[in-house]
Amino acid sequence: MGTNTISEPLPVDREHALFLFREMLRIRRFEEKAAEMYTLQKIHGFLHLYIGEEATGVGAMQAFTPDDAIVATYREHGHALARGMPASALMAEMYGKATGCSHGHGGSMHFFDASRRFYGGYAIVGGGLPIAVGLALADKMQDRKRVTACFFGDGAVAEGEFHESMNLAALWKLPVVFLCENNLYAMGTALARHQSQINISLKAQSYGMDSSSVDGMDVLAVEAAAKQAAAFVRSGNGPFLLELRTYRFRAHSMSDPDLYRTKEEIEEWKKRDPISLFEVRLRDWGLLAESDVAHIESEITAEIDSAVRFAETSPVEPVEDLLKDVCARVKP
Amino acid sequence: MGTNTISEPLPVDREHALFLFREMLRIRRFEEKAAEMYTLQKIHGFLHLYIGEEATGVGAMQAFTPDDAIVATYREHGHALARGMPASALMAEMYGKATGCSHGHGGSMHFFDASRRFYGGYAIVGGGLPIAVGLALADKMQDRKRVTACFFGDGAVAEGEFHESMNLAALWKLPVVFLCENNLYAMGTALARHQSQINISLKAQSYGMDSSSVDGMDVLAVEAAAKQAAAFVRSGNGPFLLELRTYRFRAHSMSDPDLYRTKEEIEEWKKRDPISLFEVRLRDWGLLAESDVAHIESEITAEIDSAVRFAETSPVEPVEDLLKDVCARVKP
Amino acid sequence: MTYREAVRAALRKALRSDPRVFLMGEDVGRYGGSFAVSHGLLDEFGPERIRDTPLSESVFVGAGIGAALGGMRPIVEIMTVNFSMLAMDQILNNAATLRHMSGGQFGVPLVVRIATGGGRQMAAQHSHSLEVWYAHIPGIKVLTPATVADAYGMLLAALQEPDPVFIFEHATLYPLEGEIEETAELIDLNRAAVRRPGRDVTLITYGGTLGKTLQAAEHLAGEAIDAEVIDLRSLRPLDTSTIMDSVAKTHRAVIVDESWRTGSFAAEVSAQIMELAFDNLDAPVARVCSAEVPMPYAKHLEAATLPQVEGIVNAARGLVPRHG
Amino acid sequence: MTYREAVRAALRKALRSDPRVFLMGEDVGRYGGSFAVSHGLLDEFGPERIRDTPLSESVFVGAGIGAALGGMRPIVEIMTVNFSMLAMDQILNNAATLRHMSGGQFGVPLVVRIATGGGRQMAAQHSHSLEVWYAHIPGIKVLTPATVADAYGMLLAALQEPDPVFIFEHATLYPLEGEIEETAELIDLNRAAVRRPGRDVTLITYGGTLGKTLQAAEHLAGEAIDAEVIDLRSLRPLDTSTIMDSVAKTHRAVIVDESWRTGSFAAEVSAQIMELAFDNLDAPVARVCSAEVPMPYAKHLEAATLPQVEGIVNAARGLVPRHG
Ligand SMILES: Cc1ncc(C[n+]2csc(CCOP(=O)(O)OP(=O)(O)O)c2C)c(N)n1
Ligand SMILES: Cc1ncc(C[n+]2csc(CCOP(=O)(O)OP(=O)(O)O)c2C)c(N)n1
Ligand SMILES: [Mg+2]
Ligand SMILES: [Mg+2]
Repeated sequence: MGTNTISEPLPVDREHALFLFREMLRIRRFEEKAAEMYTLQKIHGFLHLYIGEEATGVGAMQAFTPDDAIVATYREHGHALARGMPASALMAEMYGKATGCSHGHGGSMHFFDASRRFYGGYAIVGGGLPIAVGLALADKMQDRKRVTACFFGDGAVAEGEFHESMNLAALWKLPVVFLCENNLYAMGTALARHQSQINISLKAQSYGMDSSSVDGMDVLAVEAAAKQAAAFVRSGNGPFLLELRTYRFRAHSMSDPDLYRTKEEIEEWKKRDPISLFEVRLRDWGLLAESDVAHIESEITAEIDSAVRFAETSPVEPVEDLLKDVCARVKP
Repeated sequence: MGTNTISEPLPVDREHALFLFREMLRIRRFEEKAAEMYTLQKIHGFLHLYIGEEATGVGAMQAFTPDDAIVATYREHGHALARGMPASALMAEMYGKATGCSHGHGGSMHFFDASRRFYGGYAIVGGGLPIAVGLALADKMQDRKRVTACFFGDGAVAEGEFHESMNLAALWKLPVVFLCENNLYAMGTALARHQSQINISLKAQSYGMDSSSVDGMDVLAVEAAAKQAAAFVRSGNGPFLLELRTYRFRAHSMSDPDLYRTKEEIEEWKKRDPISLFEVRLRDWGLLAESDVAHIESEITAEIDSAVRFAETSPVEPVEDLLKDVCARVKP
Repeated sequence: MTYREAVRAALRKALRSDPRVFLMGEDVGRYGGSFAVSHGLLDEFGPERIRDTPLSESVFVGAGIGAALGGMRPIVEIMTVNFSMLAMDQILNNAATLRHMSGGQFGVPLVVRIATGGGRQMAAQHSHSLEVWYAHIPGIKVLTPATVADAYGMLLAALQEPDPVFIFEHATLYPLEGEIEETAELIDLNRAAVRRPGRDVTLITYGGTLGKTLQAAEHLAGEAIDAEVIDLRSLRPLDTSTIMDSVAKTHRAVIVDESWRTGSFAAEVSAQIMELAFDNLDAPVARVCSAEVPMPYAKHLEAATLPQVEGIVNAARGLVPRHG
Repeated sequence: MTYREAVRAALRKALRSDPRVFLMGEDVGRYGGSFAVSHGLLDEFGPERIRDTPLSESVFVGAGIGAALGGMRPIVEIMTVNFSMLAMDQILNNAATLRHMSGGQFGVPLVVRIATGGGRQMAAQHSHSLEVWYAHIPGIKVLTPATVADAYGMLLAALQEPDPVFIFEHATLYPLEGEIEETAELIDLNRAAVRRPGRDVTLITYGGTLGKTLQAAEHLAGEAIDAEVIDLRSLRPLDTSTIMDSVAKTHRAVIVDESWRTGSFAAEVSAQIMELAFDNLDAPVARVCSAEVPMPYAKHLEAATLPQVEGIVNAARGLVPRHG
């Protein structure tokens, strides 16, 4: 039994707590299935798993409304699911089917969903930041109160596009929440081998931008920090840089031999698995029973199995349509 | 008569003082002549004058030995002269003659001199910084004790290449002295309109790099600061960012209508003309007599007149040699 | 009115008629534009719609893409095509791919204006013609207005396109005098124009070399060689039928293109004539391009690098003797 | 030995024999190279000579240029040609211009290795073939090793060049098996190779499509069409004489090129055949290129985008009937 006593109120209500727990678990199970399907050669190309980082995407996404815009990277399964994109459309995309969220044109790295203002899936590291700046510029010029959430990794911080985007967003006070998912590695290159200054949130100073860092393994802490950042940006103070400190449990991609870090290091971090950590706290607080977990697991299994069935049985886009989406057919 | 009394030693000896004074004046007169020749259509293309900024180039150049490397921008007449390149070769270059320092291939923006390790003359803003980083990398890998001086403007600070270069130089502790000549404008865009954080030396923090700022109108202060920076870098501490605060008295280039700043602002700054300021102090200190100035002026006039004669009478490169320097003719 | 004024007039008209339109780039505002194209627009439309950017080609082009995704109608100005290399990632990997990559869910109605070309002694970092690289990219349109009327009309038409349009303004054209047509309907971006009809040889060009090509045609007329001059106007899409109709008539063609010869757009046109009009050819298609050298500063060297009237005349002459 | 091992063997040999040589790029060290090309080199040569860089394409390519100016012999690896867009400024405006711009005072002995091409379902930001853009640039050399022997020999020869050399390694070739020749003298970088002699039609290609082209030739042989296959090997400089000699014999040619059709390198080759061998042609030169679409992810769509054996065979067949 834990430190909390009846006297102190819990930091989260049961419904929301179970929701966050379920969201993280959905992502975990979805990606485990994706990895399985990759080894079965149902999925090809690059597959970058988010396993271990679920708390950052799930926690952060709570700060954004359906009106807000999301810009992500090639490691975006978690963001897409947390944004509400159906698992079936994502699985079908990775199968290269016409029913995929990008009609099979993008695959794992390029998820899109106009109806949810999910602007993609950018696989040129740093390439999504200028897009986010532009989306925010459009909102500002049209006096919309919405914000743009821009996710990127620690490796992207070294790119010139990070610097140019931070400066322009701050200079023009644009409503962008920059969310750096610092998992300590850019592929095989450790943070200290690609950043001369490893404190990423400190870099906001160069742009007169506000920033903060948070434990990316604690979903409640991430949610709180992201809501603060989003509120700051929403009320017209300009952009904000939030560093989410996390860790990637799996290899960079399915083709990564993972030679650059020790098993011990990975095991150490797994002790801070965001899902287990949260599960323990919820049990601690008496918000989660054994039966709840079993129930959630079975619902998720059902959802993912049907996503796989959907992907398996969906048609592919006819080859005749190869050039259909290169340019618009009719002017808008 | 000034604040100094015989009791206190002067900060500079007469010979060196006259040298610095002469160097600044040479640049001023050289550029006045270049502007004249431009209006006479002897010189074409872009011509960017350094007038007003002479103390930064002259002061900074004192910190570097012939073994060190220099990387500059399209506004490099002052740096080239201060580095010891003959006025005749520079004037001939602007005339497009074969005797020019770049054989007439480069013009005003692209001065080069291998014998003085003057690596150019880069006209893509920010484009010289990666080159400087590479020169320093070569020195470090070959255990040479020399450093690379990299001059650039405040506008370059917004470019991604600045960010990438600062990070890599600091990460690998490379011997680069980054010299930012902050003249408060990038063409017609004032510092506060292109930088969200206008304190440029502060930006070094993002890279864990040491930095400082100095009054770029005070040649002795610049010299001292540059020598400090160079010594720091030379002794293996990695790169250093030195911000030189100055002002451009002339338009950005000969084709600039100069609509973006007031005459008053310019006049205010002209009161801090680095050459007059220094002249007053030297007289003050009793290091400079009326006759010295007249003598120096006449020597400079003679040098520049002969540079013009040289340029006028020099041959152009034969058209048959057009492709001669595209690739090396023989392997080294 | 000059070419410069025509572009400005089109900008002004677009800014007045569509609140979504704005202009963004280096020194487009207070400075008045490095080629004075946007002079005066800041006063009329204010800093929200005439945006001076920092020196950050990648982000201001990328922000143009994002703003277009967000419902605006951005016009981005890149001072010189050499600088556009710094934005090439955003152009190739984002602007051109987003519609297809998203399965048609997103479009990027962005217009980018880029000054291009040599002839002003700007040397090796300010003088090239890289239109052919842009024309290689599926998903975008590439326009090369060579007349005052096109400078005006193409910009307005480009602003109605649902996909990214890149407009190349050859820097030597800005002082060019001409007329614009104030018509309600938009001009057709997909058609090349026959600028001079002729029977003996087809001279095909675009952008900055149209003037030299027309001069060459006049000169050839003096030698009783009747040259037809085609201005491609758009490199992507390319109007092949106008080219092939002309070649079917003249049976010979010279392509004049300021870009370096190897991998020039002239090569593409030559290859297409080969593929579509081989049996109509009485002589091999010739190319007049720039010499393969980074642009030299010296006037005589730059002149020797660029296509010139004499070279065009000689190339045409070289084909015609084979005739009849 | 595989193509991957051949590149590694050349790297190892160069690193052992020349202290000025070093390798720099993203994840070339601890990760072992994104295509495992440099696997093991960090252990043998250490982090000073096998340098993992931050994600900063512009500065690590620019630093390669600077290090070359400073007396080193850098080999820079760019993971994928699409990423090289981020370094295009350094490549076009600095690497290619410095020798000429400086009046011949400076040279840039830099080697850049770039993985290129499609066929692995990497979609629209990892799969293109932009060799033609590089081949357009004066002042550099552009190599496209298509065999294991060339993967080895060309890298070693490139390291003796006084100017920048860009080597494009098609990512599908890394597992290719073959032999390398351990010769003292360097291989000739300026000659194309006839990979299969033939009389009826010349199939011209380079890089990743050599294999498909040879398969097509075998297939054509079954139809009694004797195809000659030319591997260009170097796109800049281009060995036109080998091409023209072959066309003089076969009188017809098909160019196979994985890049997008418009502005492809195939267009340049076609234009040159037009200019240098027009009278030898019995049929228009044909091109087999990639469809003009950002590379789709789905296997069947990617296959439909890329040149395939069947398309090459059809193109060749289309020319030969005209014969005799
Ligand atoms: C411009 C660019 N360079 C290199 C790559 C290859 N690459 C893909 S992901 C990656 C590491 C990115 O690390 P980080 O930004 O920390 O994101 P993470 O993968 O850790 O989530 C690299 C080098 C790329 N996709 N784009
Ligand atoms: C990449 C790039 N973008 C734009 C330009 C056009 N341009 C030339 S100089 C300049 C301003 C540079 O300002 P700064 O770096 O402060 O140097 P200064 O001219 O003040 O010495 C601009 C915008 C260029 N040469 N390169
Ligand atoms: Mg990371
Ligand atoms: Mg400045």
